[in-house]
Amino acid sequence: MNEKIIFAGFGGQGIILAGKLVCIAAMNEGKYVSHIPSYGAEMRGGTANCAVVIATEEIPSPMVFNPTVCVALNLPSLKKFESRLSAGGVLIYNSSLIENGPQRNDIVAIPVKANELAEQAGSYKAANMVAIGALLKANMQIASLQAVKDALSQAVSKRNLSFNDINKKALTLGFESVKTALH
Amino acid sequence: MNEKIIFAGFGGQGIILAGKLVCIAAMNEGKYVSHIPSYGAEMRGGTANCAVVIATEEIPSPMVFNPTVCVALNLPSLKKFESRLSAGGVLIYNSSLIENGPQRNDIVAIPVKANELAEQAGSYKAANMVAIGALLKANMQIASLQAVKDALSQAVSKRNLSFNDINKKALTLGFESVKTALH
Amino acid sequence: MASGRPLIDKKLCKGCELCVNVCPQKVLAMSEQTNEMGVPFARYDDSGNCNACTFCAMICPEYAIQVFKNQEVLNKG
Amino acid sequence: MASGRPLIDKKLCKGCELCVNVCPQKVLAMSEQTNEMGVPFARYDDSGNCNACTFCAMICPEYAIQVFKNQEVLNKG
Amino acid sequence: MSKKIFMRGNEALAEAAIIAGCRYFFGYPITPQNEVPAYFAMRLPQVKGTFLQAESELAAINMVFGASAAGARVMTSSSSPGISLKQEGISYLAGAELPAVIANIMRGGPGLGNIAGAQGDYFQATKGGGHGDYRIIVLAPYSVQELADLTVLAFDLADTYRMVCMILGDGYLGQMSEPLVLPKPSSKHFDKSGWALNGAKGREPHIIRSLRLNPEHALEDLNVKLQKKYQTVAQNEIRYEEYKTDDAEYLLVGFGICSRIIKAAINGLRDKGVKAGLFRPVTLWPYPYQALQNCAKNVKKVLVVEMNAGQMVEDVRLALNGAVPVDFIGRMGGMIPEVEDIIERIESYAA
Amino acid sequence: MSKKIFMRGNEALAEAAIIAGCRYFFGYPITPQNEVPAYFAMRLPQVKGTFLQAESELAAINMVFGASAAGARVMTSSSSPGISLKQEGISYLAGAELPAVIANIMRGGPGLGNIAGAQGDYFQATKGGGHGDYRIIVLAPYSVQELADLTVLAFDLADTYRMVCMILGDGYLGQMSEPLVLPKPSSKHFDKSGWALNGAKGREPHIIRSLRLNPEHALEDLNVKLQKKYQTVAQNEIRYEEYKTDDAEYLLVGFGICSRIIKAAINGLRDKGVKAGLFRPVTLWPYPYQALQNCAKNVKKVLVVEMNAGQMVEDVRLALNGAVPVDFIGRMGGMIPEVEDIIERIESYAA
Amino acid sequence: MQLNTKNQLQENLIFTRPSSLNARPHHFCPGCGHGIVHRLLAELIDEFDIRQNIILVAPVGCGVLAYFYINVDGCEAAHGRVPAVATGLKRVHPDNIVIGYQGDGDLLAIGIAETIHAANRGENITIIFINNALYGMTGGQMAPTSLVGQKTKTSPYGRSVEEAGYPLKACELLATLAAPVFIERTSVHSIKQIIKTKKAIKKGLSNQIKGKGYSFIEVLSMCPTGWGMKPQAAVEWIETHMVPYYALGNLRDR
Amino acid sequence: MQLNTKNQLQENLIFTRPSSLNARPHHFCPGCGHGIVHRLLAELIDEFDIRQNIILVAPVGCGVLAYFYINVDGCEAAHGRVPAVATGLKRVHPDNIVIGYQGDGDLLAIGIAETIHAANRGENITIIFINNALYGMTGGQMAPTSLVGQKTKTSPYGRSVEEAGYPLKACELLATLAAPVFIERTSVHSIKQIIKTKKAIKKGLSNQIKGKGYSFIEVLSMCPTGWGMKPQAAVEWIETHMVPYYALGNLRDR
Ligand SMILES: Cc1ncc(C[n+]2csc(CCOP(=O)(O)OP(=O)(O)O)c2C)c(N)n1
Ligand SMILES: Cc1ncc(C[n+]2csc(CCOP(=O)(O)OP(=O)(O)O)c2C)c(N)n1
Ligand code: SF4
Ligand code: SF4
Ligand code: SF4
Ligand code: SF4
Ligand code: SF4
Ligand code: SF4
Ligand SMILES: [Mg+2]
Ligand SMILES: [Mg+2]
Repeated sequence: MNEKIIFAGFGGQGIILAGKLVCIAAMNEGKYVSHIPSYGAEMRGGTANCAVVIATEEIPSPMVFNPTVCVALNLPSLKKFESRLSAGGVLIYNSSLIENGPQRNDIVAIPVKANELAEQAGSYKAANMVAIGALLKANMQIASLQAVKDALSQAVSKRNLSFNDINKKALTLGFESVKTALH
Repeated sequence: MNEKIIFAGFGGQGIILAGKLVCIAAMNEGKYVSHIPSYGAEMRGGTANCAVVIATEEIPSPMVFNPTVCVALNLPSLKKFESRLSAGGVLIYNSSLIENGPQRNDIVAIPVKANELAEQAGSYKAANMVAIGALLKANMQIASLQAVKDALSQAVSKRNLSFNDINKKALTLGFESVKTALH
Repeated sequence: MASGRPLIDKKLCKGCELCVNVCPQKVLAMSEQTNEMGVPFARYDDSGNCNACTFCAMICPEYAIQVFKNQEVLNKG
Repeated sequence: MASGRPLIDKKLCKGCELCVNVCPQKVLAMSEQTNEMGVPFARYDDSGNCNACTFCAMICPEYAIQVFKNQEVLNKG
Repeated sequence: MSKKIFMRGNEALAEAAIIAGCRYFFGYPITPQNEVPAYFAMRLPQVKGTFLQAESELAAINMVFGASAAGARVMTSSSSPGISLKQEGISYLAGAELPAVIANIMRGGPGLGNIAGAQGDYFQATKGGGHGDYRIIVLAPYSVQELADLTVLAFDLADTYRMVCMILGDGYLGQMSEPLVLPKPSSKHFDKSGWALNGAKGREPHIIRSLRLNPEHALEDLNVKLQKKYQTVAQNEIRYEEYKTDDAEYLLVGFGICSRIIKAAINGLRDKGVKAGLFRPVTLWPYPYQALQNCAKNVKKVLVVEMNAGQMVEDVRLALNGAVPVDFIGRMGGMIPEVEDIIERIESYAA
Repeated sequence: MSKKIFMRGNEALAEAAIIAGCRYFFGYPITPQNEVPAYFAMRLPQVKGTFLQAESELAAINMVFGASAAGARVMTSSSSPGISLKQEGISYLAGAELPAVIANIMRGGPGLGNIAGAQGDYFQATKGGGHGDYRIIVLAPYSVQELADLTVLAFDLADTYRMVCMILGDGYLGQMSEPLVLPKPSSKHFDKSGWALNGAKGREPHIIRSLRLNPEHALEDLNVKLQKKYQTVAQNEIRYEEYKTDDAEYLLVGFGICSRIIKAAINGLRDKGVKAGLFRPVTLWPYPYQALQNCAKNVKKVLVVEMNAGQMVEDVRLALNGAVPVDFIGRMGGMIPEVEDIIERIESYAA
Repeated sequence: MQLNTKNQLQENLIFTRPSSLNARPHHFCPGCGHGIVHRLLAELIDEFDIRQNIILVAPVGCGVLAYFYINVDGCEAAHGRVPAVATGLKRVHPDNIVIGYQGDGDLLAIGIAETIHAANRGENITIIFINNALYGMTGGQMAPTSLVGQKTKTSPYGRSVEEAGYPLKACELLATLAAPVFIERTSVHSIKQIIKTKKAIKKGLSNQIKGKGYSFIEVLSMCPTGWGMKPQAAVEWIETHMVPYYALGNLRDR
Repeated sequence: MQLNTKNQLQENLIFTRPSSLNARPHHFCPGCGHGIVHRLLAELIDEFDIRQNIILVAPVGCGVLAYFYINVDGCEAAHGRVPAVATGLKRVHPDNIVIGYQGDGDLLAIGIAETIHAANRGENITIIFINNALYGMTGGQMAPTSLVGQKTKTSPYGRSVEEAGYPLKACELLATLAAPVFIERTSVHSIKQIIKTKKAIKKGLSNQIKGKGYSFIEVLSMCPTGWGMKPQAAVEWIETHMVPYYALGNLRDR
């Protein structure tokens, strides 16, 4: 396995954390992982994304030009990365904010009502967790849901630890929202 | 002709000017000339010297490691350059300040009472001119006494032009103080 | 008292709420909806109570607000 | 009035004349001779009029001056 | 095996420095290395160290000068424009033979450029961006693990040779997180009592300086001494990695993050049956000229890949001295060479 | 022939700049170039120009940035440590494509070093002391006359290519006086109205900057443009001198003041019947690689002589690419290679 | 004037975007004070009708794109060097209006030498100084103006006087110099202060137009992102924390 | 005490070279104020008996060899960076007495940023500042402290306020900062002022010994060479030209 994943969304949607969380979970399960945030151009606001590689062998290049998986939490992100996704790739997108899904037919598009499910879990801020949940179901090789839940305490800063119950709920809701696992 | 001349003395004895004056005179007579001051080591006080080359052909190197002529206006200068003088070279030294002349036998040593003759010309400051005068007599190829006198107005800064009569007198006194021309 | 209305360009609004807080007439509020950037934008409540003081426009860092004032003009008709 | 004498190290003297000018007793002067550096150096006139005020030493930038003061000591003999 | 933690390059660099005994950090914010000072600001007070945000890069490098002269392990960190500002200070450190570690987490230039990772400062680091004849040791890590490991090494090298040792990374490496086994401190002890400043108690005064006025050749003497030292470093401290070079017909050369792209390309090429290998200098100065020459003995062609307009390629040419043709791929302004482009270029040689 | 005057290098530099139309000078004192600002301070007010002593080299180079952005002919001058401080600014000038002339009257380094002439900043000048991939044109005069002539040329080159052009001299050259025929101004006219700043009157605003954020490859585009420009310069602006190379068996290579020592040595060698010649690059960047290669075709050995630890010798090696053996003599710290040492070395080859 | 029943009401646009502002959204965070100051400056450029005479020198900091938003000739300066670049520009074009725009890291940390010397020379330029008590662009590090106890990325335990000294007061520092003709500190956290800010910048520009010399306007400005606050909280933080330390008002007006 | 005829006169050496001065002639020009300040500093080092505890940071300027003349641990600093180097030293060795010695070009031109920030941080160091109204070492160029109208190599027509502004007053500038505990301006052109200079430096050292913080002593100092005057004329020039502009006295003593 060598999954190249892009997480993308607004700054503030917890994109970087999402990537980090998945990495730690996979690392704890013995996989090779890497994570590079796109750290903006000394610019404030705008979109954020990070490139994550999860692999069973050493990772030569941590860069992700053509992701195999993309998690898009808002429309600009979807627009930016849809074309870059490799054929057969998986696109998980936040259908709470994105009305029209991707145009391409050679990819697997999975809409997730991330905002709604996050609210349901207890906070609209947990949309990133919902998306991760969906990702874990869509591709079961990346990491187990339990591993991700366990990794929360490592990934989240101390002052946000109190949100972890909500986060776990959101992860589960996202996981369950996807009907069939692809891998 | 390719004379490599070192002028040396205390800062304040007009060493740099002496070299410049000889250069301008020789230049005006159609010779090739170059002049490099030793510009101290971001240090105040101490000794000063400059390296002058006067030649009838283009000057490849303006540096003077082993001078053919040295004009030493004080003792430290004599000590410093005596050993460097090339064999057969000419050493003109200020016997007003230097009691014991050079040790070497393979050079031509010419003592000049530069301070006394300068006072005689009108100012102790003209010791450099006395030395030049002596130099011009010792080596008649460098430049003519007249050319040097003519060059004074080019070499000396405006506010010092009024000293030129004294300077000319000092040049003459120096010139006359040397009995026989060597070249 | 003067009257008028603010015109808010919701595309430019970044949802800072400064206009809402500065409005002396309390006629501005944040929309429930979000704009393209994903943020809730400021709305005029259309109450007619705007006094055209321009405070909202003056403090808006996004130049998202224009203000109209109802002014009397000589009826030359 | 106190008395004493300055001791000038002529090798260190750079001939600035500051000591000469500062001496309240006017007992310092520049020598006609020059030292190794070629400058005339300061000299005490040996008049015995030095009051050991140390001004000359205080202003000398070359640390060229030491000052002795004649002080009474109990004659224990 | 020690426990792996997941850490960002910049933070791994800072933590490794603390492990190495660095207790003084002077720096000035600049993207993409801001996590370095932030981490030190948080951690140094916990270990009784001093973090000081300087008023500028100039002040920072000169505070480093002072702390190093005082005998401390000290470092600073910056990114391209900030490193340019430190050049005078680096030359002074070199002239005064003071040990110090400097990290340059490079970004796109010239000028303000952008903040993406880049490798445009290779020349500046290896040939001397400051004035005069001096050298600094330059280490080019290519993973978070190596970044941490080389940081510990950097302090030892700096102290061993009383030299500046630079960690030359780039924005991608600094921002990247990877699993990391924290490095162990070296057991080496460095006695600085022979030269460091702490008040001339019961000994002759120590003077730290690069000024050399008298006699005439004092400065040349210093330079001769420095050059001898540099030769020793060049003999002892060369480091590099070879990857699948044994049977390679095409040798790729790259450093830092860029060599990971190259590895991916080599894997791709090998899959296609093309025998390609990687030579990766870890020390950019001293440069592994001899090792590279040996490694390239049997190859048909060398391809250098850099994230710049072609800088290390000059050292590759110097190493090979005309023996093997050298080609170059470079991307600039924070762009990253693409695996496919590398593969294509190598394939074009066979065609 | 025009009248010869006797002038010091530093002053000839300043007067030539004024002849070239330079009316703005921003600088900071440093030996051995102090006569440059002093001369400008005296002369510029006479020609309605502006001399401003900046508070530092940093301020000076950034004032140059401003004046150049305003469309003026402007220069600054300094010596080694001061030039190190200007590296960030030079990179910014390069990134913003602003023309400017910078003189580096080199002294002995590293660090404070001393104030004697030296050539230790060759790498800094030619490979880029600042960050990022950029180039500056580097001219290396070897006499007062050439210093003046190249200064006039420098302004034209800077304006032609919107680049920094550096005059790389050394303390000896700056301090040396020689007969000089004042150069003539060039008749070239440069229209800067397409980019210079003077208020967007009746036109779109001009922006002078090196920041490139969007789109992703904007900075790469800038760099590609810069690299193309540099190639053009390399094609058009190579300058060098050959001296007695026609039949030379031994080729000496040197630049600046050092090549005069070499000439003296060659004369000495020729007197002894040894066929030696000099190749003297006048442009250090672009470097005359091809010309040197051609020139060295039939020689037995190349000897590079520099007043540093061996910097240009790398470019010589790159030029010859292994075709001819290359030897090196260097003196450092303000010392000057001696004619006898050069002669001896060449004679040793024959032995 | 008496109300005249014959008159009728008409809607007039009394507040709109200044024409010298480019019609593009800017990159500032929600509630950022930079946006307000940009608008004020653009309004004044319109009012003085000097758009075609301006050269705007932008800093490295969140104001880095000022020339991208305001439709005038623009010049970048390296971090901290705005006053030097402005000096170069102004010396060549004394008739252009040269405006320097700087943040507190830019102006008081790395660039304090250039700031003091340009002010001391009395360069005929106008400097607008955005004091937001930290480095915004690089993600919220301590600035020379960060308040005592203020937590930032590089003062995670709060700015300590022992380690970092007291926050620097730019206006008070410059007021020790003889040359500046105008020095004032305002803010953009309230309507009253926004109006004062505009007036101060106006004075700074008119001074330059008249050739009077160096003008300096310090503006306290919200940085909700750097401060980790909602915009309204940032507004209040200026009132409760910054204003007490950075006294608002004019220090010089010649 | 009554004179006792039984007592006899004895010659006592009441003024001699301080032992912490190396027995070598220095490079200063005749009449240079640097030499006087060097001696005062050395005397105080003797008096405090702290020779073995000092780290002396020398500038680039005529004071560059201070550590060569005073027999203590010495450190070079790049031009203008004395305060930064001193900060690095002091942070590592808080128990050493770190003394910075700087000229006016060094401290107020290229190094003004480091000066202000070290002062503002209240670094526990002592700065001795030699104000000789120009750059001595480089041959007499205009300094930030050169007086209006003063002719130097780079102000051949006299310093003009329009071009170069008014001379900077270091003490007054630093006195706007909260942290410094001691700021005083003295001179070495008269015996009275030499005594005051010694007292001021003494206070600066004792402050540091007590851990009180930053002390700053500005000393007006003759530069006969740079000023193109005989030493005595230089002494008088300080009295007639410098003192009226640079008021002598204490600005802070906490
Ligand atoms: C030489 C250099 N050092 C550091 C930086 C990184 N840098 C960019 S902006 C900035 C500070 C911005 O803070 P400030 O001036 O207060 O402006 P703000 O963003 O707060 O408006 C820094 C340190 C740089 N670009 N160049
Ligand atoms: C970076 C740098 N710039 C310039 C110089 C040259 N320089 C040496 S000393 C000096 C100024 C000395 O003046 P000041 O600080 O007033 O000391 P003084 O000699 O008058 O005591 C300068 C500019 C230098 N060595 N390094
Ligand atoms: S103009 Fe005044 S009253 Fe009207 S909405 Fe704006 S702030 Fe409120
Ligand atoms: S002030 Fe402007 S940006 Fe903020 S909420 Fe109101 S309209 Fe939106
Ligand atoms: S001690 Fe006083 S009285 Fe005696 S020589 Fe010196 S200055 Fe004059
Ligand atoms: S003060 Fe010192 S140096 Fe000057 S003349 Fe007197 S003894 Fe000589
Ligand atoms: S970081 Fe602060 S100053 Fe910068 S744009 Fe955001 S709010 Fe404004
Ligand atoms: S130049 Fe001036 S400051 Fe320097 S040693 Fe000479 S008199 Fe003293
Ligand atoms: Mg700020
Ligand atoms: Mg001075």
